[in-house]
Amino acid sequence: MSAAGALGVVLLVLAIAPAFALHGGALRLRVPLWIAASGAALATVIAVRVVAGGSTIALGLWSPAPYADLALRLDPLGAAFAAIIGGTAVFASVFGTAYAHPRRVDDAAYPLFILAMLMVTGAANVFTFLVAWEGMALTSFLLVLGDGDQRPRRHAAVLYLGMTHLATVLAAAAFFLVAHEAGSTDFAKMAGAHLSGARASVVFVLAVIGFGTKAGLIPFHIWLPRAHPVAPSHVSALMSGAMVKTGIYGILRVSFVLLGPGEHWWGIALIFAGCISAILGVLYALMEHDFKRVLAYSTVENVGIITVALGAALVFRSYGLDAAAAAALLAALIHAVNHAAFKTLLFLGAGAVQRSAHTLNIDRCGGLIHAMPVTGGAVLVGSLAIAGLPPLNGFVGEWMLLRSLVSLAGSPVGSVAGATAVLALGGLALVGGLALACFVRLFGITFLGAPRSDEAASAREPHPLMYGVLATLAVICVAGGAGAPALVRLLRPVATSLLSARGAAVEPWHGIALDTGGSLSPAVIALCLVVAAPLPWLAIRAIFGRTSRSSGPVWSTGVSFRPSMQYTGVSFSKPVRLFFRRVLLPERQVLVSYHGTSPLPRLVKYSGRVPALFEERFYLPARGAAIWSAGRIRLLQNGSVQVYLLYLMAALVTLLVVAR
Amino acid sequence: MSIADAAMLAVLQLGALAGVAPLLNGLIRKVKARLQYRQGPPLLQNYYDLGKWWSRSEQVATSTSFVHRCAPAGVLATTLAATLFLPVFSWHTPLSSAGDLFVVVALFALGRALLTLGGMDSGSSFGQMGSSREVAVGALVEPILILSLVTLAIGADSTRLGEIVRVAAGQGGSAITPGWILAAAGFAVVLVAETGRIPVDNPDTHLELTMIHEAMLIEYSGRSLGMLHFSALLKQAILVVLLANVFLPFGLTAAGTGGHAIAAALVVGKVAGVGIGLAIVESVLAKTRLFELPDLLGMAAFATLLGAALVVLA
Amino acid sequence: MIGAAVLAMVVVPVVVALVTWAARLSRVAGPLALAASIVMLGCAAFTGARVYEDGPQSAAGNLVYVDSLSVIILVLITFVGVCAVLNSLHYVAHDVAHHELGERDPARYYALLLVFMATMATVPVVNNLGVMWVAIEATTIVSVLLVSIYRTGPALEAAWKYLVIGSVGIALALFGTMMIYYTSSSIVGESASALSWTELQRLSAGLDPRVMRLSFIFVLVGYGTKAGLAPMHTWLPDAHSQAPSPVSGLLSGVLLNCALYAILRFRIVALPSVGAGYTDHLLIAFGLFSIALAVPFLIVQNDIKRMLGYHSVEHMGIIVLAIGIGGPVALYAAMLHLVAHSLTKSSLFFAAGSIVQAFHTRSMHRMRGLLKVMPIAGGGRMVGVFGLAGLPPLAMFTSEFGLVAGAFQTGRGAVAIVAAIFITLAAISLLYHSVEVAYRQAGPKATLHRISAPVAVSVLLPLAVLVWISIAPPHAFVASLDRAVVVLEGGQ
Amino acid sequence: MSNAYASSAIDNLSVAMLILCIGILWVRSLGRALLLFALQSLMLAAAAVCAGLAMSSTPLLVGAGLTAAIKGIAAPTLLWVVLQRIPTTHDVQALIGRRTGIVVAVVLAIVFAQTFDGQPFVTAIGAQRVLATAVTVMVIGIQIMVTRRQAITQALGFLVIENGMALAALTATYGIPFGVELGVFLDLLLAVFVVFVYTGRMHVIFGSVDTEHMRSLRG
Repeated sequence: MSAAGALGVVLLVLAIAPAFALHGGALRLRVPLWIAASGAALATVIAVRVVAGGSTIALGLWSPAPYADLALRLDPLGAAFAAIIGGTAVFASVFGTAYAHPRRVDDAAYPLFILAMLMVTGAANVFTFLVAWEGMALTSFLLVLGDGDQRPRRHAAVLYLGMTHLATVLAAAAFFLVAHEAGSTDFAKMAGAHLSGARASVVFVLAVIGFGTKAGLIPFHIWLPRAHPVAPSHVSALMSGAMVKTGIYGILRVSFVLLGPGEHWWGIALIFAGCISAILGVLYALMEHDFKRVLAYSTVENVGIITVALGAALVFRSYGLDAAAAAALLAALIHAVNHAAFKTLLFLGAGAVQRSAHTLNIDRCGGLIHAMPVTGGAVLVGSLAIAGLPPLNGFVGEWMLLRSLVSLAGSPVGSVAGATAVLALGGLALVGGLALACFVRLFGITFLGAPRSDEAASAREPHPLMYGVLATLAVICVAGGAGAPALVRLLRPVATSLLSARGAAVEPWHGIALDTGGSLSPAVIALCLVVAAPLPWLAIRAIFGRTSRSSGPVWSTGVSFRPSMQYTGVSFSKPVRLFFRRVLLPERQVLVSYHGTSPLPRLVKYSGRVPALFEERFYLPARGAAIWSAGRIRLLQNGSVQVYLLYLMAALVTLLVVAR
Repeated sequence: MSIADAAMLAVLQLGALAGVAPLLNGLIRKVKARLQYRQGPPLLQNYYDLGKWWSRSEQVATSTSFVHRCAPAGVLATTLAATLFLPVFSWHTPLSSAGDLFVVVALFALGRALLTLGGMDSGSSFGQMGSSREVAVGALVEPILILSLVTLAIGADSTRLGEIVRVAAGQGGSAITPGWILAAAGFAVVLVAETGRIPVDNPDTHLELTMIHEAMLIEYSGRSLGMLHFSALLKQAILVVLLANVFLPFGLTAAGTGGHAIAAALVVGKVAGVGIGLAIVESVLAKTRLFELPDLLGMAAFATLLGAALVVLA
Repeated sequence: MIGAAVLAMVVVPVVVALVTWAARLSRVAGPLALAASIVMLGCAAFTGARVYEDGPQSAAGNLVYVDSLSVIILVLITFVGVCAVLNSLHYVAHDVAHHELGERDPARYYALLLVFMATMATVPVVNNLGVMWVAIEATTIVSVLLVSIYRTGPALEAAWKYLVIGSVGIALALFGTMMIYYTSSSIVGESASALSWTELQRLSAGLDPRVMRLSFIFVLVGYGTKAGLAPMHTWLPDAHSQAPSPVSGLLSGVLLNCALYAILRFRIVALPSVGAGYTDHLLIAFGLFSIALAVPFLIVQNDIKRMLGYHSVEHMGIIVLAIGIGGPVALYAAMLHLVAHSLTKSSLFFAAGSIVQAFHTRSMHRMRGLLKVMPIAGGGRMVGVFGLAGLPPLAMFTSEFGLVAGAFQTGRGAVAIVAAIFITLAAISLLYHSVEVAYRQAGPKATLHRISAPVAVSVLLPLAVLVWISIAPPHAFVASLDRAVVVLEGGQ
Repeated sequence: MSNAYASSAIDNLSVAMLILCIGILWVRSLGRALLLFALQSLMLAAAAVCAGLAMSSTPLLVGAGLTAAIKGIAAPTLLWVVLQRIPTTHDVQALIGRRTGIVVAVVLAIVFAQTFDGQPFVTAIGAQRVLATAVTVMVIGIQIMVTRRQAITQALGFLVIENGMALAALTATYGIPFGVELGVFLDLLLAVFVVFVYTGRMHVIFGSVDTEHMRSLRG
């Protein structure tokens, strides 16, 4: 069966899955989710074969109108992202079968959501891309909306769909500008357009804003931290792990395939945008106390990191250094794949926590690792991976990016680009440190210490299928670290298809050698750690003999220990909040009430808040202005027939005078 | 360099650093005591402490999990692994093509993560306070550390520490550029912050509210406490050696030219010098308040940024 | 044969109307009207099939002329008409039961409804511009009477404004028609054919461009009033919110199309003599202005039917903009949008009718938990809302895509993008209001409100056809749209 | 009757109609306004007769007769009866001052005269400015509707618009084909009839025919 046929089978499987949601029995057995999982698995296999082979599959579907036909064309770039989407979807769906409550609309929309995302990466022309893009927005809107009885959930869903809809207009404008130049709306023909000068820059800016909104770049990110926490965890995992990558795919498709090498400032702008998104993303993540909002802001951070890599690749390409550009592009792709792995793990972990501890507020959790050792272990691996620490897969992408930035600073790319590279290095290092703080806090407060509420105390291990998926993802994160060179070899054809340069070579003892210089062997590092961990303990035992280990109460200055004495998420992030107070502008209120004249306070009430700057300083005033002006314009319809006739006469007279 | 040479060099480096680390700390404490006109503990006091801790039995809090128990082994493992990527006696490092300066920094970060998680696991408010401050300070220190090393890396056009030292040694006197000076200043601040020395944290006190590094070890006892202290000493030794070799590269030779003995002596001399410098700095300065730290570390960060920019623009 | 079909299509409803009105058959008026409307649909389908096979048909001495453009409008009128009558069966019975309508009113209501459909059906089939004007004026008068059937203050006010503004607008249109007649009669001589647009189209190159420009202005302002283009749209939200919902479904769904049909005919006639640039700029201006002006009224709207009314203004603006942009892609998109809008809007109004009757209020703030209280009407409404907001896979997305694609092809990309942004803002406000109404938690005493079968059919049938033409349009539909595009470009 | 004489007669009659129109704007009481309207309709009928005789086309003459009968006599008297029956003030209740009304009317006349001048607008029988005046009469009709508060005056304004249109139809061309003209006439009659019915119903529901009560539908 040809690859195109297999792709057709995938589309068919995912398309008919919603039919099973209508049947009550099938709904209870979660059949739509299982079909979605199998369809996604098949899609991943096809995509991986396309990327590895560097080939292209084309599959024409039908055409709803003469000027608009649905057709797919999966090239290595699209296939790489299709593989990410497929892989994430497999795990999210399997987890969803145990986690999600059966609801008819959700189970019907879920497979279509995966189908739409796969079609975005496989679209052959502008129409298919926009249909898939809007379809993805609509289906995820329905999933975020769910039964929609709480107000924040409805507002988050409508805000999300509204922003995506507006962004699509900009993205469509970018596509059409190129299509107008190339004379056809087919991506293959548009690739040859290679606009230049101001028009190309306009297309680039439109594409970055349009696709950046879906990717979650600051300042277009405000829908992300509101939509993810309200969506069910397996949907949030899919949105953060896969859907956000379609935004990155869009920027890649426009800047690398449709446009020529372009200006130098494109890459630099992307690097700055990425840096700002990364730093602010992780800072806001540190200030949140809802498990999934932390993960949502960390998605903004990781998208920022990927955008910095894209920016570096664009700067290299604009100076003609295609080998280095390929290396930076590989860094972006590798980090995208790794992010999909550990972000899915963490979101599904959040789902497990929600199911067993019935709360996502980390200040009410604590000590969950005793009740949920497997989930705790998996989330620990996920947290260390997302903080970019060595033996795990998060480190590989960050290392390749940092190494590319060092070579960008060193190579002959003009002073502005060099200075930007240095700033980006400093920024990303800061982001690395803050990410470590954020995820130590998230894992530590939620899983370690003593349980802070009776729900946390009564927590128990979730459904075996759920922690089975989590364990598998944890293994993937570890394997992704040591096995990174295999991933590099797999993704290399994408770089060669875009930039005709390999980007990185695979060294003999399983290491990665970047074309920009510098080499890394995650396997050797992992080996060193594995060997060095037990060695000293055994040596000391051999020399000083065995010692016993007894247990006793925690030391709390002589008073008997109570869980409320522990740090909470808010207090844990206080030092960072004070260090970055000029950026976060925290608000703080302490009310102290006394007993009559005695100096001892009767009650101390603390309330603090870190305002969401972009929302409160830009979006809410804009919305207010829109509603106010709408109210003013509404006075035009003031009810009097005379005024209405005046409008009619005015229209007639102006036309007679103007258009005579 | 064949596998055998690398293995021999690795064992040599590991043994030397592990052996010297407690002595270096003893030297620093002896000099500090002398500056404060008091006798001070004997040079080998650290060895006695380690021996005492390693032979003692442990007491563990009831609410701890495997994270608390495995953290010490993990932290020590990261520090030991870091020694394999450093140029100690010559500009050859045992695993030069496996990792570079980013790997060393990342290993330190992994160590910090495991240590903070271990500190938080017991649930004691001191452990969590120490962890919260450690990660906050760590977040500010990491950019300075990376930028200072990258300043030299850009000059040497490679991020392998061995390469950086070789190029710097090759340049001899001309290596002292404004960029190098700012990077060295930045690295010095990092050295003080990472080893918990006076302006950032006070290593000698046990006053819970002021300490950062010690607070995380408060729940540990016996063998685990010994391992954590040993990894702290080893880390301090690594950083001092890094400062000595990367920023004062003269005296290092290519391996195998018979100059091992001279090179070793020179390195020990430089390390002792830096140790004494540290002791002097500690005695002279007072501890800054935790929330004044951003200004100190911010200034260091700006210095290294300026240094890196100078190297790029030049 | 065509003459007979057309004649039957017009005469049968009028006769049935007269009978029901004269004999006061209130109880049986509904089924009779349904039968008459089905007959009309049959005739329209028959005419459509003949035109599809053998091309444009003319009959009765060239007084009747039906080509693919008029067939689309005709079939839409009759189809939506059948759904409207289906919806009225329950709607009127409910209002009579709640004493909002008198005992004898149903007879009058169905009679007027049938006459209204008959007059609308004559507009697309008539070749003579004068007779077309008379038909459109008749539709105005009959629909005014239908709007004011409730005899309440606001209904009367809405009807009065509709009549006054509509009649003034149509008077201007007549003046425009006469100016065309004047220039054509000086060439053809005084005869009925001087006003038949097939003749006019043939010799329009010879018509005096200055007169044609002025007449096109008068026609555009006149019939634009009837089509609800801004700034002459002011009567539309009032009329649509006060009329009974089946009537507003007809008003919004198909009456606006008739007025638009008239503008299209005049555009075809005026094209050769005044040149495409002139008419296009006018249409783009009106289209863009209508879309832009509708947005503020949609953002702060609270009345469910007024919101749908303003959406009609916006979507008529989109169609006129697409026609103005021109080129085969944009024209196809305009026709597709016209069909999709009629189906979606009428279904939404029929659903809104039963929703308003269930919640006893038109204010969206007081409607809660629509999906739980009325699953069929609520679900149908949500599908309609997604269609109206231009979300795939429904046809409005394909047509808006065609609008933007066509605009870029003819170098008018900027106009399309500005319009797209306004359309998106309108879509967002529509989604916001609809999601609030559909998903807000229903009150404790909210009970499941069953709607009768005919109402369900009237809501779901148009949506089913919409989904059919969106996802897998039959060849006949695509071919007739293509032929309509050829007609719009001045061909045969 | 020769074409030259008929065209000059039509021109003069159309100018007279325009002046009567401005008179309606000027006069204060409704009664006198109705009288002026009746006069205007009769002049329209006269113009139609001239055109009919000049082109000796019987439909034109029948049209003239109809105009005189219905618009000249029947409509004004019907409006007068409605006015008597409904206890409303006879004051015209204009929204803008009389003088500004006249200034606006004159400006409109100039604008339309300028728009519709030139060769292509000479009527078949040579009348120079009849088309311009016809449009102006229509626009002033709209102005009457816009600047008066009373529903009855709006009906009057509507009738004036029809007069303007009929003037353009009857004289500018050979008269639109009889079938069409009959249809137009019928529709206008229906419209006027519905206006009368609604004025009555308005009085029942709102107690007065002042359109101020009809401003509840807003936004």
